[in-house]
Amino acid sequence: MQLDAPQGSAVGGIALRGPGRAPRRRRYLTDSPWIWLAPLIAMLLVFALYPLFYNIYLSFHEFVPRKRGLEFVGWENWQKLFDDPRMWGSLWVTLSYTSMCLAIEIVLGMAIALLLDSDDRGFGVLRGVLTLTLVIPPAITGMMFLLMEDAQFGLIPFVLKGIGAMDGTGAILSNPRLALAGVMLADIWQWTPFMVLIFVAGLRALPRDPFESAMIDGASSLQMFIRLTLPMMSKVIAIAVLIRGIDLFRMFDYVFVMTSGGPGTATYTLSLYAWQQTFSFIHWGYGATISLFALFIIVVVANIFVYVTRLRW
Amino acid sequence: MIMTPTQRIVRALIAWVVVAIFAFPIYFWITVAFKPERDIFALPPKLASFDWNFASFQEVFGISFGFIEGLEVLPGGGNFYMLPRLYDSIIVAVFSTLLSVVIATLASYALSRMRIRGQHHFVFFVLSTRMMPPVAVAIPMFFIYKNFGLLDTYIGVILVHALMNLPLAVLLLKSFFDDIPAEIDEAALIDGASRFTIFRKIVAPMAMGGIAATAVLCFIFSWTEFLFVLTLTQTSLKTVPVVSSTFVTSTGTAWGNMAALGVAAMLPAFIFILLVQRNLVRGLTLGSLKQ
Amino acid sequence: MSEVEYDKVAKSYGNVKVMEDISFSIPDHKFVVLLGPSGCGKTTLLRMTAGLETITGGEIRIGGERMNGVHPRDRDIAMVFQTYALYPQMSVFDNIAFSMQIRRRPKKEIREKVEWAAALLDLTPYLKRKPAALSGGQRQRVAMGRALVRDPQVFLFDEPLSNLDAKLRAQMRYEIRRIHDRLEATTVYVTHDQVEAMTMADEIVVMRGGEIMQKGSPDDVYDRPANLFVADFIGSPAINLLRGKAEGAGGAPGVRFNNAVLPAPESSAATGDDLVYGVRPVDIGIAEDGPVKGVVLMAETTGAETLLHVDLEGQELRVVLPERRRFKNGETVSLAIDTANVHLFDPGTEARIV
Amino acid sequence: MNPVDRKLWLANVADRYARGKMDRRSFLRASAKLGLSAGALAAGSHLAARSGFGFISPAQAQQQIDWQGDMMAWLKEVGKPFAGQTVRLATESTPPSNAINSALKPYFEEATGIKVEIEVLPLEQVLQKLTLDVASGLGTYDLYYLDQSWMAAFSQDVVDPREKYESNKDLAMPNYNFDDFLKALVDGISMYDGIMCGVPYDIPIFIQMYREDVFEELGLKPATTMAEFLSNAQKIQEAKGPEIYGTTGQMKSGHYSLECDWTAWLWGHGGSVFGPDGKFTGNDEAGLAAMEYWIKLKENMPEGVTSWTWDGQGQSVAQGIAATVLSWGEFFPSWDAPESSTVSGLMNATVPPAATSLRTVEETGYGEIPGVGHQGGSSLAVSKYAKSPDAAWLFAQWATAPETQVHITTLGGGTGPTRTSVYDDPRVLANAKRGIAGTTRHLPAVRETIANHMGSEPDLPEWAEISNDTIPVELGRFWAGEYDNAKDTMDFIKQQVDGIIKG
Repeated sequence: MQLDAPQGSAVGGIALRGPGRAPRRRRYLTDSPWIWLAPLIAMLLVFALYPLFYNIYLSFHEFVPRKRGLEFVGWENWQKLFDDPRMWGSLWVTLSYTSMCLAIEIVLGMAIALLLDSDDRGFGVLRGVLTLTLVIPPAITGMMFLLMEDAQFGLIPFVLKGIGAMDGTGAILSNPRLALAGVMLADIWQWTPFMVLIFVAGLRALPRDPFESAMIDGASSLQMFIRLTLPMMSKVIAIAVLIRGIDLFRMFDYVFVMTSGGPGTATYTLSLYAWQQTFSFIHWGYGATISLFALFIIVVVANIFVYVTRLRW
Repeated sequence: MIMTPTQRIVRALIAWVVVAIFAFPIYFWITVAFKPERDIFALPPKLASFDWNFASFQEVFGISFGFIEGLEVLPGGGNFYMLPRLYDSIIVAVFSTLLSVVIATLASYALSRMRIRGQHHFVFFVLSTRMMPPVAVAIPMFFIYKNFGLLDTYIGVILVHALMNLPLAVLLLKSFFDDIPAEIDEAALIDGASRFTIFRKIVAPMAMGGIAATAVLCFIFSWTEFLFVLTLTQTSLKTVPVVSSTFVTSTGTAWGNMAALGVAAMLPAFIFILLVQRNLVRGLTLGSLKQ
Repeated sequence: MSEVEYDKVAKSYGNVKVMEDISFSIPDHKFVVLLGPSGCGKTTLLRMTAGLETITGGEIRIGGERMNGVHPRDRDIAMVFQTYALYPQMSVFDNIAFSMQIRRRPKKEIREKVEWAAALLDLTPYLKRKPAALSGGQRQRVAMGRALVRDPQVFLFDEPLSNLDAKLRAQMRYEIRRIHDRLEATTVYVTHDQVEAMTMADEIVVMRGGEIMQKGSPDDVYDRPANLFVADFIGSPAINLLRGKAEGAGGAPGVRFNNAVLPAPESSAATGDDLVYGVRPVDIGIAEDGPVKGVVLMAETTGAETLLHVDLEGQELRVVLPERRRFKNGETVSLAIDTANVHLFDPGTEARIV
Repeated sequence: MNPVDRKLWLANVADRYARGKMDRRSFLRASAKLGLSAGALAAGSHLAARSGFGFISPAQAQQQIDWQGDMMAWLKEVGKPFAGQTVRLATESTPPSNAINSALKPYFEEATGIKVEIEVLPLEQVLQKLTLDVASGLGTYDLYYLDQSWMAAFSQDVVDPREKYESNKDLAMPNYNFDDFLKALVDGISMYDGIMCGVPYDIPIFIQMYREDVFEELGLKPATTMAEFLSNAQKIQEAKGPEIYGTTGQMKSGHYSLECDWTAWLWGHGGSVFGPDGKFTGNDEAGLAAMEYWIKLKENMPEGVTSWTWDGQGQSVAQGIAATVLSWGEFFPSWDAPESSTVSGLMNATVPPAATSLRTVEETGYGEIPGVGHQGGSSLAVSKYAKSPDAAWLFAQWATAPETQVHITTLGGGTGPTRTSVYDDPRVLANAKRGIAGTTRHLPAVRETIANHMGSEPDLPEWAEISNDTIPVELGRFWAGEYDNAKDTMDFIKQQVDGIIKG
């Protein structure tokens, strides 16, 4: 081993402080994060807070076609909101849609994730194929399922009628009892793979040791799943529920394309209702009020959820 | 889990069947793209026994698949000529992804490494910007864009898509940075690197996998977004989801063309996914296993 | 000059005080080990020295200059982390060269310097590899190399050997000390392993709960532990600490444990005072007719030595014999104790009386 | 150049042309260099035969169009000052818009140097775009495509074309001739409150269309009365069902199309949407008789009918599962197109069956005109906020000029011309062949229906909401079985509609 430093400038070491020059002092440890956050905050201010305040402003005004302008209406829109059976109906549809889709996508996603969580040959390909559903725009997915669920020409009623699982009419999207399920089908098809991806990733990251020792202890697969997998995955599941839940609650594309909210109001969601009030009926103030109400509900629910599940960032 | 060979085969079989069920609608959609118009509504549905043809694709992309049918190249034109729209989609998705990943990487590095009062609340606030119904964002954006001349521009759509993806990107990337031990930063700090050098030379390269996964998700969400593009664009650009409604005409829907566009539009996004599939799976745990 | 001085240093997180009023200094060129169990504040102190934690009170001076608030890179220090904190995406060469690259040193100088460090640490064949392709010991040496090329006034080590196996650890102890001797920098080394402390240090600072228990040379802390904690912490196998009462003050001083009386050095303790009697296992011998009898509980031989667990009036006594001998369990042995090496402690203050 | 290179080069040229970066002439010249004429491109393509739903094939788009008269020369002359300006239009994907966008637009652009950007969207999205444009006074669109049901809502935001025509004689197209527009149309789709809100642009209208082969086999005649229409449907259903249904519909809940079907039956039974007092009257005796009739009729429709808009309805006929239908005449050419239809050459068209009784305009409200031939016409209006109003006005005149309408009609999208002279044009008449995509053999029925059977919806600002939401949503609930009977439904609609109008 050679202990002598090479000759030359380096021997004296890197000159850090010249003699007599006071070291620079800086608040490096309490580095201000704000420079780093500035672009994000700027974006959020312009694109999130401004729309929020604008909507609050709108909710106290209404567009008057005659004047081609806004008119102050006070609390009228909010009054109308709480008295509007269509709005409450939409809220109910939105909540049932969100909760049912969420439940099915979680359970199905977990089941498929367990199925696909394998290093055997071919499983990588299967996981890859499954992600294909994600790259199709929901607007096109909606059209696709509209075609497949058509009572007359659709593949799905054709098959269901063929195997006797459905009565002769074959109507899905025009049947008030089935329409929401028909829309959900598209959502579930498209987004279950998203859940599968998240869960597979979560499963892959689980430590092996607890499972091995549980196996030695003689636990059954089901016991291991309930006692080990689920608790260890709880954080992943919570985040998946949160992110997916938010998107489900705002869902617009499928109903817009597939049912226009029908039959009747069976598939009217809050997003669609807000859209219609805003663009079809030119009630901007009321549309904004509905949007704010929807935002309020989802923020409250999400907050409770985060509190209950103790999610922390 | 230790499985017998039989169990493995059964499992593989079930897995293939399940994936096939999910893949089937895509196959169906592909057949629609290749069917003659007439056969799309045929009963019983024709799933394989029809004349495969490229007519829908030729109309949508204005090219002849002449090498197959001995035809000349067709000039583009017509309502259903969608090649420029695919190009618009790619521009918007790529640049909005870049923008949101850059902004979110900076922000989430700070959130991961620096002490911020009420950090949890700040992150929740960031997330809550994703909770706004899109229509509630679209109208105010329309007026801002009108004032700043961003209406109907690439920049405008790119900005709003970047915004839409920021909450998810920040959440994801923060978890990746949290996974990287802070000692690495400290070592570099002592080595004399500035915060930004540490970020650029050390930590960001280490989080590359996570950044790629985030990019894929941003790309997908931008690729498939509908309402913002619908509201904020006019004639100079349109992305695939919005332009697909062009096929809904007053005399019926051009299903074949729509399917052709849908199938073609799957490819760029799918290629993007395949390139980073490994990272995607790792990335999607959202770092949530680390407490 | 590169002495490190701690002057009434305090640290608190919010309302939680983790240390207060820490004052000592580390002379130029010395190898000082901060020793203590985890949570004793030694790592926090080291990180404050490096500038990775803010100092909430007092000041730290390096080479006479106040360091509070000075950026780590301006402190003329280098640090080796427990986890090594190597940059995984960079080659060994780049890891070592990073600090110089940032300072934009000439390419030639960087190369010479890295090659010098690599030769010093036997890393020359691995310069092109990524950290992931190295063994634990090699990684540790890369971390050392990264510190070496800085030519710092002060080296800081944060438990650098704790992730290595025993054999490698012994080797690296020697290497680190050798490098220190050659480079003559001041070294502050944090560990919880008293063997490392004893073998490497010029001075040991023993800490507990954010307080300094004793500061002195290895011999000092071994031979003259300031209190029960230091006595217990230093030495392996650990010192025997027995509770008893003083007896026979003046004539033949001893400490009584039920029926047995062990010889003790003279002290100010009055008969009947509670005492803690400390004697290291190596300072007890087996005599044919020693004054004290005990029953062998178990004997472990490690080849060159034999470790006996002896029951003495209900208390367990560890005895190390510098030879290989067989004992039967239950056999009665007589013990000889050299009173010169016996320490007595006040059980109340835990301070050493003798 | 080897063949592969040549193709690549051509594709590149074609692409530039399609993006408007190359004018038509340069494109043709570039193609000719390769020994290809545009005609050869078209002729060599099997696509020429393909012209289905609302769409002009690129091949047809490349056929040389022969502009008769001196309109194009005039355009070239007056267009000079506006060269370089851009005219923007958001429109529903209707036959004339598609024909202009894919085939005719380049000629206008070349003649005038004015760039035309057309945004083609589904109907409800056009409404959204216009709403924002009007509310913001932005003027991003120079031209508005106005569906007749929005007339009242936008009447203040458009320029009266007659005034425009008179005010600037330099820009007034010679022989534009406002009187050539079908009189009924001008009243029905362009007039609101004495203002002309644009020029009649397109006229989809309900006519009676039926399967000749089925009618012949069963010895049926096209219906002349409501009762006959029902009995025809019943007979076909009985004989041919369920392979072939008696009739079909566009009855998707919450969609405008459902409202269109409803008004046809309502008016056909002597009912009207509003009374002279401006109150909803769909729940009166005539209204309920219409519902009763409609219920019976629906028994002879395919099951999917309540989830179909015009697309599903059109498909059901194209697939040969419905033998007679009262619906948009613009379907007809697509049903005759062999590529997209299984009933090519088998269909025929005639006027709608006569109403049992008809209310007069005086007996209704808001300018509603009862008539079985429900029209869904639209007009082209110059926006008050337009950035290039004069260029837009030139385009609007050109797009609705007789010569242009002839080309639109013969290109084969299925449009209904809005001018008398176009119906009589020899080139249009020459296309009245059986079993081709661009057939015009249904046009006599269309013309006759416009003249004698046309029904027009009321014009009031709230109509967009009422016709797109209130009525189709409640009717949707009715067909979904959520109401006990038609009377409850209509009573509820009345309550809603009157509430909306009152504010």
